[in-house]
Amino acid sequence: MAPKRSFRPRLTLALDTLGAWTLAIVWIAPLLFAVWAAFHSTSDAVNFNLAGAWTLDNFRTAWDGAPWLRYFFNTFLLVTVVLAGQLVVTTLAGYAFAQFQFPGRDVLFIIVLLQLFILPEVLIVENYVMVSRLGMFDTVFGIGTPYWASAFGIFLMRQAFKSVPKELDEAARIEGCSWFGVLWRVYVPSAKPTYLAYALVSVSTHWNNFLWPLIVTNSETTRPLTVGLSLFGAPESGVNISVISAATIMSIAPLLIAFLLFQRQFVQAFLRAGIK
Amino acid sequence: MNDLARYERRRRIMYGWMLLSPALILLSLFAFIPSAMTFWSSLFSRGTRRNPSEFVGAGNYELLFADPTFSKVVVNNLIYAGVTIPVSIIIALAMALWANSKIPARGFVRTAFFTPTILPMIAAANIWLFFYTPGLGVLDQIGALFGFGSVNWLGRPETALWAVIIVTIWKEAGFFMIFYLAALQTIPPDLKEAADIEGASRWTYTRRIVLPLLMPTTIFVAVNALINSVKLIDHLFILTKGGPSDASKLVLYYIWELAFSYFDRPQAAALTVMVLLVLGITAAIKFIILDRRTHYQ
Amino acid sequence: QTELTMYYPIAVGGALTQVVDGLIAEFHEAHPEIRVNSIYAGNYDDTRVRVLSAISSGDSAPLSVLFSIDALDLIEQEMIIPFDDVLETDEDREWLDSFYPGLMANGQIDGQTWGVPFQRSTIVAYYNKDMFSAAGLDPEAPPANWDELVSMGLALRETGPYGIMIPSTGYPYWMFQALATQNGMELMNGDGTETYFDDPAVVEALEYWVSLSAEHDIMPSGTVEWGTLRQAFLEGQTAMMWHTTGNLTAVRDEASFDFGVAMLPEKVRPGSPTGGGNFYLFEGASDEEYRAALTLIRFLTDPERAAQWSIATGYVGVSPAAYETDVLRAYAEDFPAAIVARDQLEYSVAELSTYEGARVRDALNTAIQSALTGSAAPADALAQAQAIADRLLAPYR
Amino acid sequence: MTDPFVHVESVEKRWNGQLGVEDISLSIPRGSFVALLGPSGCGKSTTLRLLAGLEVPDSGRIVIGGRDVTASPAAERGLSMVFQSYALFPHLDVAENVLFGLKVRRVPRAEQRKKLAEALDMTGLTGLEKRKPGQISGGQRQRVALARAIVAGHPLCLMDEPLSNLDAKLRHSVRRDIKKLQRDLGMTVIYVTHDQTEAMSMADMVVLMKEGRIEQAGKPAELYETPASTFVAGFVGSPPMAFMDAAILPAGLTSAGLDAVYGVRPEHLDLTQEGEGLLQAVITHCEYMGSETFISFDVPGTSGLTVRLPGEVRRSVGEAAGLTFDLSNLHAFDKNTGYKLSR
Amino acid sequence: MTDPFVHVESVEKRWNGQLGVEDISLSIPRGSFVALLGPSGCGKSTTLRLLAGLEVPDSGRIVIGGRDVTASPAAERGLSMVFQSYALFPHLDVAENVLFGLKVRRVPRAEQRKKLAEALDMTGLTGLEKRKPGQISGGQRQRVALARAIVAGHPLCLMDEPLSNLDAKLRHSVRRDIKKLQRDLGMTVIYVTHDQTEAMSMADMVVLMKEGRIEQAGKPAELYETPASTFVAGFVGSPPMAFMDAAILPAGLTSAGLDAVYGVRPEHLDLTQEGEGLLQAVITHCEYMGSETFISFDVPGTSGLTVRLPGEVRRSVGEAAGLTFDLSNLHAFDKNTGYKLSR
Ligand SMILES: Nc1ncnc2c1ncn2[C@@H]1O[C@H](COP(=O)(O)OP(=O)(O)OP(=O)(O)O)[C@@H](O)[C@H]1O
Ligand SMILES: Nc1ncnc2c1ncn2[C@@H]1O[C@H](COP(=O)(O)OP(=O)(O)OP(=O)(O)O)[C@@H](O)[C@H]1O
Ligand SMILES: [Mg+2]
Ligand SMILES: [Mg+2]
Repeated sequence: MAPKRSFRPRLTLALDTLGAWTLAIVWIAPLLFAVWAAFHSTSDAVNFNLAGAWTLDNFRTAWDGAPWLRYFFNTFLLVTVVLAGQLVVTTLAGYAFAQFQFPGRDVLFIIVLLQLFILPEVLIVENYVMVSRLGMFDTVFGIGTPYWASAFGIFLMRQAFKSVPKELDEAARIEGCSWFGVLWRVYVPSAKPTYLAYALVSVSTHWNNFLWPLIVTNSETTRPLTVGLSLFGAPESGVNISVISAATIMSIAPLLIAFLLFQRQFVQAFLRAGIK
Repeated sequence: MNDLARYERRRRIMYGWMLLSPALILLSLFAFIPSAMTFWSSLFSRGTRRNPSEFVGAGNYELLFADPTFSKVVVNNLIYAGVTIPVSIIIALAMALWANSKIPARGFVRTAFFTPTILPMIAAANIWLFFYTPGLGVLDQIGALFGFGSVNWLGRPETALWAVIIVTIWKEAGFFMIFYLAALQTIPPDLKEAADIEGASRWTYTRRIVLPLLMPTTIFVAVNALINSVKLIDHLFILTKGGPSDASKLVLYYIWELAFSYFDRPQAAALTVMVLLVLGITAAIKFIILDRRTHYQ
Repeated sequence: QTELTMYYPIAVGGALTQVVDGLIAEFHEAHPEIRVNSIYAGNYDDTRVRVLSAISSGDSAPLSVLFSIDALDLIEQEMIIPFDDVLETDEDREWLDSFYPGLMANGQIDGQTWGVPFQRSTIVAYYNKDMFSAAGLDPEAPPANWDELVSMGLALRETGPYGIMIPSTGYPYWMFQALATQNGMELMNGDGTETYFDDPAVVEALEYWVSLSAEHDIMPSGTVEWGTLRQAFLEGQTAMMWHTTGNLTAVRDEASFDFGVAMLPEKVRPGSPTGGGNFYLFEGASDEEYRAALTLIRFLTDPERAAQWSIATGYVGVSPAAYETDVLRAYAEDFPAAIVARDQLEYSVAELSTYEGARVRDALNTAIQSALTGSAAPADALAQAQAIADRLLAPYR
Repeated sequence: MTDPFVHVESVEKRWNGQLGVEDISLSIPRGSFVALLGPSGCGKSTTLRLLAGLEVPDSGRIVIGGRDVTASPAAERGLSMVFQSYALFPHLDVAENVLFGLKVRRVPRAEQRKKLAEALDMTGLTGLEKRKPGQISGGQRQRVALARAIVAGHPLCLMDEPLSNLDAKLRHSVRRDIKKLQRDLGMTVIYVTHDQTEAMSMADMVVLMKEGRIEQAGKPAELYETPASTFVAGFVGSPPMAFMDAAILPAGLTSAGLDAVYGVRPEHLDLTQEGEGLLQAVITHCEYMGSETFISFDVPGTSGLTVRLPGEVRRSVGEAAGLTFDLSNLHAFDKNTGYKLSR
Repeated sequence: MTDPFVHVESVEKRWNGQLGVEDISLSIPRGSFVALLGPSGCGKSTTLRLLAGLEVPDSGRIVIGGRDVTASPAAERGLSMVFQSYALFPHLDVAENVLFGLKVRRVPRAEQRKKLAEALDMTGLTGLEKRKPGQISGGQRQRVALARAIVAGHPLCLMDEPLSNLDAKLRHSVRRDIKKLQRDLGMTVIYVTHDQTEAMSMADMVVLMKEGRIEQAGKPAELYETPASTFVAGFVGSPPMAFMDAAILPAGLTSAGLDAVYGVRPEHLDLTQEGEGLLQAVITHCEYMGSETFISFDVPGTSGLTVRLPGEVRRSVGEAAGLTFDLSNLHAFDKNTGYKLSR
C-alpha cells in the first residue's frame, strides 16, 4: 500500500487543469476556425455546416491569386539578410560592450539602449527618406538594414558574453588566441543558446513584419508575404472569407509547422538564453 | 613600466571603437539622424505649389493640437495601452503559472498559448475579421446560440477599439508568457520547499515569493507591452482602418495616414516627435528608476 | 525599345490581374517596340503611396492608374503633367473628346486634361430577385425612389433578411454622394475649393440613410463593411446592396440565386457619382516615355479593348463607342444588367474631389459613420465635417 | 521517554522505477544529533526529504513525536529545515526571511519581534536585519538559514549539507556553532553530509548509507572501530583504512583463510628497516602535514597502505622499507561480500 | 643551472590605487613545486596572473627561463595554466579541449593525435575523448584541465586553486596525481591555494602571503616549525597553534617578559588531572576524528587551546581539566607586531 496525499492537492490540480485547458482552447480557437474555413466552401464555412464537404478549392484559388512562391522567397531572403546582418553587428558590439574597457563605453551603451525606444516603426517617415536617399528603396536591403543594429540584440549579446566566465577568455589567451580568436572560438560558441533564441525572435519578427516593408517595397520582386497577404486580403471589390482564410493559413504554414515541430527546442532556447 | 599599461589601455580603446563602429553607424543612419531630421522637419510647413515650405516653429504642433483627430487618437491610444498592458500581463502570468505546473497535456497547453505569437499580425487580423463580421462571423453565431442579436463589433464606435484590443491581447499574451516561464524556471525549487515547510499556502507563496521575484520580468514585459501599444497597428489595416469615425485609430496609424495618405509630412513629423518624447520619458523612467529599484541582488 | 513602368490599383493576381495582363500582352504584340512592366499595388490608397514613393525615390513611373479624384492633390504636389502637353496630333485631341463627359469631369481642371478614364465605375443597386418574389414583390420592378426603397425594404424585412445594405466603410462619402445627389445637391464646387456638407438637402440625405436602420430597421445598425458586403449579399443576408459596378462580374459568377441590377432610386432626381481610376502621366519622364505611355493609354481605351474590359470586370465602358461594339452589344443582349451603369452615366456627377482630398473625405467619412453609428446627429456631424473642410480649404480659395 | 522521537519504518521511494531509497528504518531519540553520511547519490537527501514531507514514500511509515505523519504535508510535521543552498528569499531582508514562517502563521507582532531578536542574537546576526541575502557573506547567509530554523521553535530540525558552500576555515567554526546551538536548544537534528569528518565530529549517531540502503548506523566510534564492511571502513577515517589480501600476509599469521581481506588503520602500521617487518614495500608518496607525516606504500595485493608518523619524516619516493603491525588491530572482511567476518 | 628558472623582482600591482600586491620578489628553481598560500584576498591570484601575463605589473620585473617577459603577452611566455573553475570550453569535447592550444598554434594533425593520446593516458582519461565537459564528473574535468596544461609541453605550469571544486576524498587523490605528474614530467609548478594542508603536503617551497605581501617563504617544515609571525603560526597547522599571553603563565616560567605572546601546537599540549599542570581550563568542545580526538579549552588570556589525543577520548563539555607543556616547545612572538622574538 502506498500512502496517498490528502484530497486538497488533487482538487487544486483539477482546477488548474480546467483553467489552463479552457484558456488554451479559447486561445487556439481562432486558428482552428480559420483552418476549418479554409477547407470548406464559403457558405459551409459561414453557416457552420459541419456536414460540409472538405475541399482544397480555396487553396487553389488563393494560390492562383498571387505570386506566393515569390513572396515566400522574398520573405525568406529578407529574414536571412536581416538575421545575418544582425548577428555580425550585434556580436561585434556586444563583445565590445562586454569585454573592452574604454572611456565613454557606458554612455554609449545607454545611447544604444535608448534605441530600444526609438522604434523603427515610429520613424517610418524619415527612415523612408533615408532609405530612398541611400538608393535602397524597394530592395531587400532597404527593408533589412535598418534592423541590423538591433539594440535588443546588442543587449542580449553583451549579456551572454558577460556571463562567459573570464577564465575561458584567459585560458584561450594563454593558449595563444588573438582577440578575434577568443571571440570566435570562445564567446560565440558559448553564446549559442542566446544566438538561437535571438535568431528565433528575429526570424519570427521579420517574417511577421508589415508596416515597414509595406512602405519601402513597391514591387512583387521584393514584397514579403505579409504585405502580399494584406494586398490579397483587401481588394477593391470585396473579400471571400474562405479564400482569405486559405491564403492566411498558407502564408503562416511554414512558420507554424516549423514551430509545432520544434516547439520544445524553441521554448527551451528561450528559457536557456535566460532572456528577461 | 607605466608605458606598458598605457599602451595596453590604448589598444583596448581602439579595438572597442572598431568593434562598435558598424553598430554606431547603422544606429546613426536609422535612428539618430532620422530622429533629428524628424524634429527638424516638424518645424517647417508643408510645401505645395501655392505655398512653398517655410519655417513655422511650433506651428505644426499648434495645428496638431487644434486637430480633433489628434486628441481622438491620443485618447484611443491611451485606452489601448491602458487595457492591453495590464490585461496581457495578467493573462501571461496566469498562462506561465499554468504552463509551469504539472497539469496533464502541458505541451498542448503551452503550444496553444504560444501559437498566436508566431502569426503575422496581418494574418491574425484576417482570422479575427472572420470572427467579428456581423451576421457571418463566429462571434455572432455563438451569440445567436445564446439568443443575442447580431453585433457589429468592428462597425460600432463603442466596440471597434475593444475588438482591436482583444486581438492585440490574444497575440501578445503568449509571447509574454515565455518570459515569465523563463523567469519562473530560474526560481530555485527549494524556495518553494522552504515555504512549504514554513506552512505557506500556495497563494501566500505566489504572492509573497513568486510575484516579487518576477518583478524584473514584469517590468521588462510591461515596457515591451508599452512599446507594442505604440507600434502594434498592423491589424488596423485589415480590421478597421481606424474607423468608424476614428474610433479605433491609433497614433502610429495616424502618423502613417498623415505621411502617406494626406502627404502632410510636417504634421506627421510633429506627431512623431511627440511619440518619441513619450517613449524617451518611458526609457528614462525604466533605466533610471525601475532598474535601480529591482536590483536586489 | 522603351520600358514603361505602370502602377495599377488592383490586388496582385486577382481575377483582374489576368485581364490586365491579357490586355498588356495584346499590346506587346501590337507594339513590340514598347515593354510595359505593370505593378499591381493593391487598392487605390496603397497604389498612390507606391507611385509617390517610387517617384520621390528617383524611379521613373511615366504612367499609372490612380483614383480619379486624386487629380487636384497630385497637381498641387506637382506630381503629374496634363495630357495636353503630350498630345501632338489632332487625332490625339479627338481621342480625348471621345469619352463620356461624365467620366472626364474629375480629370479636367483649369482647362486642361490631367486624367483619362479607364477603370471607371459607378454605384448600382444589386437585388435578389428570389427574395423579391418571396416577399411578394415584383422581381422586375426594383425600387425607383426613396419611398419605394423603404416600403419594399419593410416588405422584405418581414421575410427575414435585411432589405438593403449600403456600405459605410471603405468609401462612405461615395455612397453618400449618391444620396445627396438624388436629393438634388452636389457636395462640392467644380474647382474643389468649396464643400456643402451642411446644406439642408445634404443633411436630409444623411438623415434618410440613418433612418434606414434607426427608424425602419431594414438595414443593420452600425457601419456596413465594404469588403464583406458582397459576401453578405451572396449569403442572402440582404435583399439589396449598393455597390460598385466593378463587382458585377464577381457577383454574377458566384450568385446561387437570380439577381438583378438597377439604377439607384431617385428623390428629386436620379443620380450617382462616378468612381474609379484614371490614367495619369507623372513628372520626370522623357518625351519618348510619354509618347510610349500615350500609345499604351490609347490602345487600352480604344472601344474594342474598353468593351472587353467592361465585360470582364463590370466596370463602365469609357466611351459611347465601346457600347457600339459587337461584343458588348451581344453581351448586353444576354445580360442586360451590364448596361445599367452606362444608362446611369447620363445622371452621374463627378466624385467628391477637393484640395486636401484625403482629409476632406476623411472628415466626411467620420461624420457619416458617427451619424450611422448613432454617436452624433446627422446635422451636427455634417456641420463639424464642413468646419474641418472649410479650415482645410481656406488656403486654396 | 522510551519511545524514539523520530521513527522510520522500512520506508521506500522509487523514481520512475529507479531506486531512490529502500528499506530505511531508523529510530532517533529526542535531543540527539544524527548524521546521514554517504557518497553522492546514495539517498541521503531523499531520506531527509521523505522525513520533511517534501516527498511521499512509496511504502513504509514515518512517525514523528508519536504521530504518524507518513501522509501529512510538510507544514504539519512540526519541523524546520536548512537547505544546502540556504533557500533564502532573495527579495526579503534578513529579518523578513527569518520571520517568514511566523508571518505565515500570523504570530502576533510583539512575539515575532521577541523571537527575531533572540534568534539573531543566538546566530550573531544582530545588526544585519535590513540587509538582503545578496548583501551578506556566505557564512552569514548560512546563519540566516539557521536563524529561520530556530525561530520556528520546532523540536526537529533537518539540515541538508548546510556547510558545503562554505570554505574550510569557516566550515570548521560554523560546525561548532551548530553543535552548540543544538545542545543549548535541546533540538533533535538530522544532518546530511558527505564529509565523514563532519559526521564523526558532530553526531551522536552516524547513519552511513550506500546505494539507497543503510550500511551501518551507530555511534561514531563504533563505525570507526568496528566497521561493518569494507565500505564503512574505507569511508570513515582519514586517511582511510588500508586493505590487504590474506594471500600476501605471511602464511599462518591469520586464521580467517584466503577468502578474507584484512584492513588496518594508518595509526596501527609501523615503519621498519628494509627487509624487516611483515611486509616489504616501496614508498610512493610522502606527505608532510606539520604535526605528522603520511607515507604511502605500494605493495601488490594491498590498497591504500599508509603510515602515520608524528612530525616531519624525510623519506624519498621510491625508497624501500618494511612495514609491521599488531595482529590484534587487523579487521577481517569477507573478500566477496565485503562484510565483516566474525572472528 | 645556478640561475633561478622563474625570477620575480619587486613586482607591484594596484587596482585603481587600491593595493593588489606589493614588493613581491621570488626566485623559483627549475623543476620545483611552489605553493602560494594565504587567506582570501591576500593577492595569490594576482601574483599568479602577473606571472601568467594576464595582468601587467605597475612596476617590477618578471623573468622566466632567462627571458624578461614583463611586457610579453600571455601566449608568448611559454607556460600553461590550470584554473580553479578548470576553464574548460563547454562546447568542445574532451579531445578538443585538450588540443585547443595546439589547434590555435596549427600544430600538424599527426603530432596533435600523438600528444593527445599521451596526455589522456597520463591523466587516465582515455576513452572519454568524445564527452563534453558537462558529461563528465568534477574530478574528470579537473584532469582534462591538467591534460590541457600537459599537452602544451611548457616547462612552467601555473595552477590557481585547482582542487577547490572537488570534494574532500577526491581532492586527496588528485593531489597525489598532480604531485606525481609534476615529478615525472620535471615541470616547474606554481600552485595557488588557501588550504595549508595542500600547500604543506605538496610543495617544495611555500610562499605564505598576507595583504599583498609575502609574509614568509620557505620549506614547509620551516613554516611549521619556525613560523616568522603569529600570522604564519596561526595559518599553518590544523588545528592551528594556540596562543597564550605571557601574563597568564606562572611567573618566572619564561624570560621574554610581558610583551610576549607564546604559541604552542596541539601535539605539544598534554592533559592532566584537574588542579595539576600549568594551566587550569574548562572543556568547550570535544571532537572525535576516529584516529584522534581534539579537545578544546577556554582559558582567559589564551586563544585556540586544543589538545590532540589519540583514539576516542570521552570528556564532557564543561568539565574542568589541567594542561601542561614543555617550555622548549613554546614559540615566542612580539605581542604588538606579531613577529617572532629571537630567543
Ligand atoms: N527528483 C528525482 N527524480 C529522479 N531521481 C532522483 C530524484 N531525486 C533523487 N533521485 C535519485 O535518487 C538517488 C538518491 O539521490 P539523493 O539526492 O538522495 O542523493 P544524495 O545522497 O543526497 O546525493 P548528494 O550527496 O549528491 O546530494 C540518486 O540516484 C538520484 O539520481
Ligand atoms: N580585477 C580586479 N579589480 C580590482 N581589484 C581586484 C581585482 N582582482 C583582484 N583585486 C583585489 O586585489 C586583492 C587581491 O586579490 P586576489 O584575487 O589576488 O586574492 P586571492 O589571494 O587570490 O584571494 P582568493 O583566495 O579569494 O582567490 C583583493 O583585495 C582583490 O579585491
Ligand atoms: Mg543531496
Ligand atoms: Mg584567487
